[in-house]
Amino acid sequence: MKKPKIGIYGLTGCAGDQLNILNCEDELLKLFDIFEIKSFVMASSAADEEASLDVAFVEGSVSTEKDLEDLKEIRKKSKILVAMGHCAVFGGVQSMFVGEDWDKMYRKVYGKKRAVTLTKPLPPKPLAAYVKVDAVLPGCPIEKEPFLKLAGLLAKGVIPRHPDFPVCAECKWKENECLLLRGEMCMGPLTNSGCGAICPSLGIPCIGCWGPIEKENWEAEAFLLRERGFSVEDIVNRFAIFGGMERADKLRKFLEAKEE
Amino acid sequence: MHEILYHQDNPYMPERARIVRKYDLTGDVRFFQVRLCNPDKVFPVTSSYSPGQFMMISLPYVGEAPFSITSTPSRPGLFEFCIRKVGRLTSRLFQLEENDFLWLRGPFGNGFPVEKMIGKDLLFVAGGLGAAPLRSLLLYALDNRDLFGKLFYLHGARTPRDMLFREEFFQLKQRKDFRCYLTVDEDPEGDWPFDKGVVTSLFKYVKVNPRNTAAVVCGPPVMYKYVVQEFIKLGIPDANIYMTLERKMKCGMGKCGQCVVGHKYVCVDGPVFTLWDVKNVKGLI
Amino acid sequence: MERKVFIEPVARVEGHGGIEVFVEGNKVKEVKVDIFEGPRLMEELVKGKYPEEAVSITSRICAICFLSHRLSDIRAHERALWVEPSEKTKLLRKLAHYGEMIESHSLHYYLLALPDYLGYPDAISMMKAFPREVKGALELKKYGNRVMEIIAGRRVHGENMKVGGFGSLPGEEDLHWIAEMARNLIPEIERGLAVWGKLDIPDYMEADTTFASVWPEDGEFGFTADTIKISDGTELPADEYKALTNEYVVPHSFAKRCRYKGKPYTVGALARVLLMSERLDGQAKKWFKKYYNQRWWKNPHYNNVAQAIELLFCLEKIPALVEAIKKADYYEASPSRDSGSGTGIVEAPRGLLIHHYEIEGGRVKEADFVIPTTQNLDDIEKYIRIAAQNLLDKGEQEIELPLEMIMRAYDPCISCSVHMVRVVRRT
Amino acid sequence: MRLFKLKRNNLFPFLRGLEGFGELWGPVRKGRKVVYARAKPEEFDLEALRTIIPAKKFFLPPRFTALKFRDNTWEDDYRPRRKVIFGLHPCEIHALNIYHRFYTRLFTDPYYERSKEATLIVGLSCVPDDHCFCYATGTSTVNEGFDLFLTDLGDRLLVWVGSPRGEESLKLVGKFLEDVEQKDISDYVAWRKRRDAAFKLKVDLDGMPEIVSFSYDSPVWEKMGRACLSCGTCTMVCPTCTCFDLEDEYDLKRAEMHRERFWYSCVFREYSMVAGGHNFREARSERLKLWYTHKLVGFMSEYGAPACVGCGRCVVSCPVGINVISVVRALRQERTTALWTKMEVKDA
Ligand SMILES: Cc1cc2nc3c(=O)[nH]c(=O)nc-3n(C[C@H](O)[C@H](O)[C@H](O)COP(=O)(O)OP(=O)(O)OC[C@H]3O[C@@H](n4cnc5c(N)ncnc54)[C@H](O)[C@@H]3O)c2cc1C
Ligand code: SF4
Ligand code: SF4
Ligand code: SF4
Repeated sequence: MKKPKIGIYGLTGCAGDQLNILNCEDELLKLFDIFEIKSFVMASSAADEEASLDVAFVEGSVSTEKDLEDLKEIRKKSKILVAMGHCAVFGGVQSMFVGEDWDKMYRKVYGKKRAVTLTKPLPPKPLAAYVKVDAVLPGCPIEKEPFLKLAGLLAKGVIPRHPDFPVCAECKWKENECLLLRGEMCMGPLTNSGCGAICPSLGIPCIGCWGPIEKENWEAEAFLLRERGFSVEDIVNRFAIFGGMERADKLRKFLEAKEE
Repeated sequence: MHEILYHQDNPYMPERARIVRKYDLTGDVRFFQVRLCNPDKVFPVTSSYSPGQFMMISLPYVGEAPFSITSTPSRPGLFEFCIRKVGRLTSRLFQLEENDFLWLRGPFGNGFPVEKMIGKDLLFVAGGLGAAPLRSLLLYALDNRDLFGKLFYLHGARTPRDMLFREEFFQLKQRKDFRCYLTVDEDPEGDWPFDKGVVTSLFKYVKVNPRNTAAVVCGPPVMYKYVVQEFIKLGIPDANIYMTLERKMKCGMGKCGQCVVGHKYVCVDGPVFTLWDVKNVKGLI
Repeated sequence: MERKVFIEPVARVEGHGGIEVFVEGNKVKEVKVDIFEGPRLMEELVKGKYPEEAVSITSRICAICFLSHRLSDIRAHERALWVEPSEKTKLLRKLAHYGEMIESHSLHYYLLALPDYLGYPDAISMMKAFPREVKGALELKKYGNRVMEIIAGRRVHGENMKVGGFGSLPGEEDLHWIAEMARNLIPEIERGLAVWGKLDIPDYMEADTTFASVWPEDGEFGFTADTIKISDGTELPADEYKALTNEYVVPHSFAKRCRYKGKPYTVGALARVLLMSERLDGQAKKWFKKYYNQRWWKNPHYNNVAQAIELLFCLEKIPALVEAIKKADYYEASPSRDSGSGTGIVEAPRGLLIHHYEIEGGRVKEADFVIPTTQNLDDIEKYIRIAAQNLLDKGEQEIELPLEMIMRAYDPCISCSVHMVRVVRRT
Repeated sequence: MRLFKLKRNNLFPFLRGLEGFGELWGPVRKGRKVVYARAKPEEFDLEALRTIIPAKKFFLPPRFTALKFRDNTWEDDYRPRRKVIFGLHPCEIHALNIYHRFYTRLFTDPYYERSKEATLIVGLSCVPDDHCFCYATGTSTVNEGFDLFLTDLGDRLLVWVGSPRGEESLKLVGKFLEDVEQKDISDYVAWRKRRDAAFKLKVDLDGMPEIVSFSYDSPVWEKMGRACLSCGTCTMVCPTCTCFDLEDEYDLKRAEMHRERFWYSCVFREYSMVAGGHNFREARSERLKLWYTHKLVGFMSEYGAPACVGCGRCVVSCPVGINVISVVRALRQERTTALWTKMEVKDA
């Protein structure tokens, strides 16, 4: 079988997902062996940007026009496009709901609207807002094991699916007492599994860094947290952090409905 | 202390089979004929099965899924399937060529109660992919024609191009010992020689002794309601009306739980159910 | 004729950056380090959040030094809210911080810097000639990662360290392993340090500059303090960091810029080792003495060896630190007030990192973060300008690599250290 | 059944003696929780009632590699280690009996069977807390399904031998056992009386199958569905929940495919979803209805008893208070204070 050609790219984000690929110290050589790596600028300066790819892994959110151009370019030359990490899948913390419009925030940080002329900034969005995404690997950052599994299946020509269940399942497999019962603000039920419930296993409530699970029942979680004594503001803030672009819209509507 | 003895047989372990023949039945449904590489194996696969049973087809890296056996046990040695390309596993199956391997477990499921049908008139109604399990029973009945009474086979498809086993049924229509009626909802090319309209419109041809008839329906869920009404209109008792159901299945052996409806495991208590079962188990259809 | 040398690391200084050098005739007209990395508006995102939420958000500023971000953020909150963490908490944080230094420095020194000096495109290609060094680097990196994983919860963005304490404390066995491994790995980094002695360090960019780093109150070489030391002799309390940083925005970068008294300055391993050289000890001090000379004050390339020395320093300190951790008492500290302001400064692997907060009613009201790369960018531009001019004078055509190496020496965040070179010539 | 007595100070040597069969596991307190863990006899918590995860984890672990595939051949190298599991209460043993019937009916699950073969079950008596209701489910005492069963009478324990394998284990620990006397029996009877009186949670499960069956269209399900987080906790902690999923993974390093088997749950969204995205149980209320009808009705018609053993795990685990007790009470239209009943029904 011919080695699949892959590229690993980063748009706007913290580079944590690419870094965690580099962090697969024991498997790194194997990865370089199984795939023909055409571009991985974080690890090697030998890049071939002309080549067409079997799989492109893209990290980061689309936050500038340059990001968008790069992304379209990558999409064009790749058979399978994998959104990797929270930023790429959901938009990242930078796309969270903060109750104000993004332009206003931008002006506050940079002084004026056109302070930076290099490329036009865009409100951060996940890849799927612009291009077709074939597979996702959420996580802020992605974890080694799920990445290796995903890469393994892709190497075999199979497009993997992310499981449909929340962190709580893994939390129970790890035999933890539920933090919600202790009155902690755990985001486990609303959050994609895959991390292995690292935080609740350490006694820390999940902050939701693997992003919202599909068809999350966040009304119920909000109800529960209010019963436990948290304010609407507390809840909205917490839901927002890793809620990404889509939950931001839901939160806006939720607050609007409250005001009426 | 005592030694632990392991059974050698693991019903989760698939057996290798070879694709002997494959061709497209319609745009997205493909016919596969496969032969076990080790035909003497009796566990976890056996070459003997009854019509209406299904096999788990296994492809490493993608998983397993249930598929009805469409061949008849009266012509042993081979398994036949018709498979619609809908998702991950089926897409992968479509990439396979003749002589490639796939893996099988089974047969599973209750199958049609053939012995209960003996001596009765048979009325089959198939829609779309429902023809797959029905073909098995039909071929079985035709091979053992003298065991049964009258035999009606009604088959509907959306267009002539969507009709499974079209050529085969054209052939069978020639046979005098059973009545085969085919219909299509639409005929865009305008060359369909037979009936047009929904499958229930074919009931006008049916003449059976309702008290002594086994009726079988197989097709998309929406079809059941209308066809069953026709059966009831004919006066066929609930217990003689059979249908095959589909649910998500991972093991095929009543363990993984994903096909459970009420207290029924579709994989072992079904996939063939009577109308009586369906009425008594909420949620079956 | 205008010649434009454009070096685009499809990568980051906190993201994506590139170097543009405008050449007219034989004169370097302008040097711009462009930062394409999209704006993430972190200062705005944390507003209204609780400390523990802010900590989680800000550690996402950068994956490579998330732990430093987390530590300075926690420190800022603790100073704002009057939280006095237990001795064990402080020591464990220190250990985690060492872990990050080891991970980051081993990656930068071996896998990104050395291939340049030795003429390889990446570490994998360097493998054949230097198998032991590359393997050793991976070992060191893995060790650093594991230390972070044990104490901070994950290799990247671990959530275990929080304001006032920890979610869970590491087990005895893990701590024991950390100490054992540190001892075993010392020869690895010494082997790596030996390579430096064989290299020719370029001098075409040399020029004086100012350095800044933390100035630990306990009199030791370290990465956390409440005071900033500047090479002109000034000592600044953490809260007065703005007297050093003076941030401003330039049109070609989403990363802001800093100047001290109107001039660029440098932070990072080189700054630390130079400003705190008296405080080094053990083998680290020996290696420093061996390689040190006056050029260190003028040449950013020495940042690379400074990192290797720090790495050795951390490994040497770990066994005793682990002993101290085992003995120290732990409690979970809580805030004594719910409003106030505070600054947390720590050394990230690539330099001084500052988080400043104003908290009101338990929630963040204002925030300000100054990251090392921001502080270094003006100096990077300066050194590149000098180097480009000197190289042009010498008639060099292939000047991209030397220029990149300067940028890379600053370890601006690892992806910047690898690159795609594109030369655009205009007539 | 043979019955012996074990002096209190011989308990630890007795348990250590059983290590001749395999690894010793039992309930160990870790902070606020109790889990079954491998430990020394002194570390066991003899008062512990319910572990977070029941003993089912020994018979089919939460996640394991069921099959491997490389070079066109399948391999099954699942070989559970031999274990002695100490401290199972009657409810747990009843649950394992249900587990056993389930996994050996029609097709015997080989993974279960091997684990079962490799396990020595040593039961232990208990005194109920506020959440136990095994009294109502008829599972408060147990006659089969264990190899040894210990009843704690304070200064001594009574030891029942419940299986040939239990009998065989006496070769290892018989030396610690003594014959029972009349006094032991009368003390045991008195202990039973006290224990039976200790059940505080009163719930009436009689007629439950009928009630659940007739409540198929009750608005209660809808209400429950709104509050359910679909977190899966209830099914993971339930000792009689058996659902699992299979998934293929490719192990890059070993260059082999692993077919992973892991606990799955009927409350998860894709549980009843088939190709093309059709979901037979799109609504959470539908999935909960399946959960409760299967547990309380389905098993009844299959095995003549509901599959709830009254261990109280769902009662203490569900963050919004959906559990057998509150569901039963709501369906009976009795008053409940469960959290989920307070959630306003408003249109989302
Ligand atoms: C008793 C029975 C007989 C069947 N006979 C046939 C047949 O003869 N021909 C045919 O084309 N299809 C048949 N199906 C449906 C077939 O199993 C699905 O089309 C197939 O599972 C789709 O798998 P996929 O991986 O391509 O799709 P995906 O959507 O990618 O599948 C996802 C997963 O869901 C499960 N799944 C999805 N749809 C179904 C479904 N309808 N039934 C059970 N599990 C499902 C699979 O296990 C798979 O792992 C039958 C199903 C059952 C239950
Ligand atoms: S602690 Fe959090 S992740 Fe774990 S079960 Fe509870 S809600 Fe879910
Ligand atoms: S438990 Fe939650 S916050 Fe922690 S790593 Fe997992 S998804 Fe992220
Ligand atoms: S019933 Fe409770 S424990 Fe079960 S899935 Fe719903 S919220 Fe979770």
